[in-house]
Amino acid sequence: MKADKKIKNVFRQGAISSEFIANSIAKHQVKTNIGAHNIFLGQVRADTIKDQTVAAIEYSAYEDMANAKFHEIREATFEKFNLTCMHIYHSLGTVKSGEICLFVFVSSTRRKEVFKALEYVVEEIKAHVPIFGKEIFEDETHQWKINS
Amino acid sequence: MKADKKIKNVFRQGAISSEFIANSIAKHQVKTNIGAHNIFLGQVRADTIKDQTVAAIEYSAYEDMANAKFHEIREATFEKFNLTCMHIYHSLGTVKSGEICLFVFVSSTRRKEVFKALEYVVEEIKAHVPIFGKEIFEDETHQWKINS
Amino acid sequence: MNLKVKYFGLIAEITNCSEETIPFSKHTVAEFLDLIFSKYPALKNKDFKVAQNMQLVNIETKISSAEIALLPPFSGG
Amino acid sequence: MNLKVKYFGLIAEITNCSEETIPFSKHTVAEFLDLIFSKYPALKNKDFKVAQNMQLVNIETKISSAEIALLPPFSGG
Repeated sequence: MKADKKIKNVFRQGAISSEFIANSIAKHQVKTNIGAHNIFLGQVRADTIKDQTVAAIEYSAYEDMANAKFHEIREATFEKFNLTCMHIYHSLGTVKSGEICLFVFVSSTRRKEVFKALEYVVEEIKAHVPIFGKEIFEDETHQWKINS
Repeated sequence: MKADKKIKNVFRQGAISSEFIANSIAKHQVKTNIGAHNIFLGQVRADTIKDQTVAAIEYSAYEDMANAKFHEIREATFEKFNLTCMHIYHSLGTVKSGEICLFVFVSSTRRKEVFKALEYVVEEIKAHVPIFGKEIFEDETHQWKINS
Repeated sequence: MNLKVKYFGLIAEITNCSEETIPFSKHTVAEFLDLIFSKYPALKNKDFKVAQNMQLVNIETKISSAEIALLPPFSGG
Repeated sequence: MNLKVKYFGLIAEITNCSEETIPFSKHTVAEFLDLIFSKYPALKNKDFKVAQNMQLVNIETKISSAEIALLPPFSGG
């Protein structure tokens, strides 16, 4: 299967639910050439920083540029790895601690490809996509998250 | 969190449903120290071998030894990688093509650990756990699967 | 030329707006930043990247597009 | 000693049973396999491993446990 050339909207408002993930998995049952799926889920941590605990992250993005970057990452990943399909979803707006903000899903005929491809995609997203996370503490103060 | 010392039963009768996977993901929302989940799903492929297409795989296992091996793999993985938790489920009995037969789920505070851990676990399972897959073709003939 | 300038995250907090139109008569990103720093001195010690027409640029790049964005460190995922 | 012998997958198809009790008066896995091959000649050219008390063993291992299993190539996952 060729990579889809149309730029998709990767963003979802709010947290990504486990039902959404289940539905995405279930849709792949008709693709009977797939032997291996690999899924990455980013979950918001209740980190404690200077006695304050993170209650939620509020995500914003330069949406057009972010979707263009996600598209570039998709294309590059299909070039590098032998995948059957790939799906990426990222939250915008408020995601509470314990909830999921990033869902990356890659599938291939054989397992060797999916491990390398998934790590590549996640690292590319963290490094190159203009998304901004505002960590909201329990006392409603905030700080801007920086990826490590 | 320490690895659980009790030997668990990894086997489920039949295919692993997307609802089961969703439920397992949802249970982790209370673990707010987790930042990254990585999930591997093995799906039965409708491979065509000498004009015959695989309709299902019927799994059997030396169950006691397999569960003991899964336990060893769990322990070794918790030793090697800094994980918060890990879950493994494998099907027994009939799993149709397109359905899921293996579900491995690892979680950690940070993402670097989960990628390495998940690949390690999956490769260990493939190599060392006495599970046997009988590929049932559409004409009801069969052959015994060999992992590559 | 009128530039549509977009601000994000911490940068938007400092500028107190997410988008504005700024007339610009010079050439490079460096000259554009002089203008921005004179308007928002608090941005001088902040870490950010500049994008022109959704592509990252450096300070020597010539400004030729109407859409410029100031992007603080990325923190998706 | 009476051995409880378990067969799996392709091996169980050939022996036509999944478990049986076999009296054994010798010592090593190699000697046990001689007995098995005389009972089931079709196993001779098959690829399998032997487990004793759920641990893989080699042909020199002494048999000291009552539970032996013949395991064809693993194909989980």
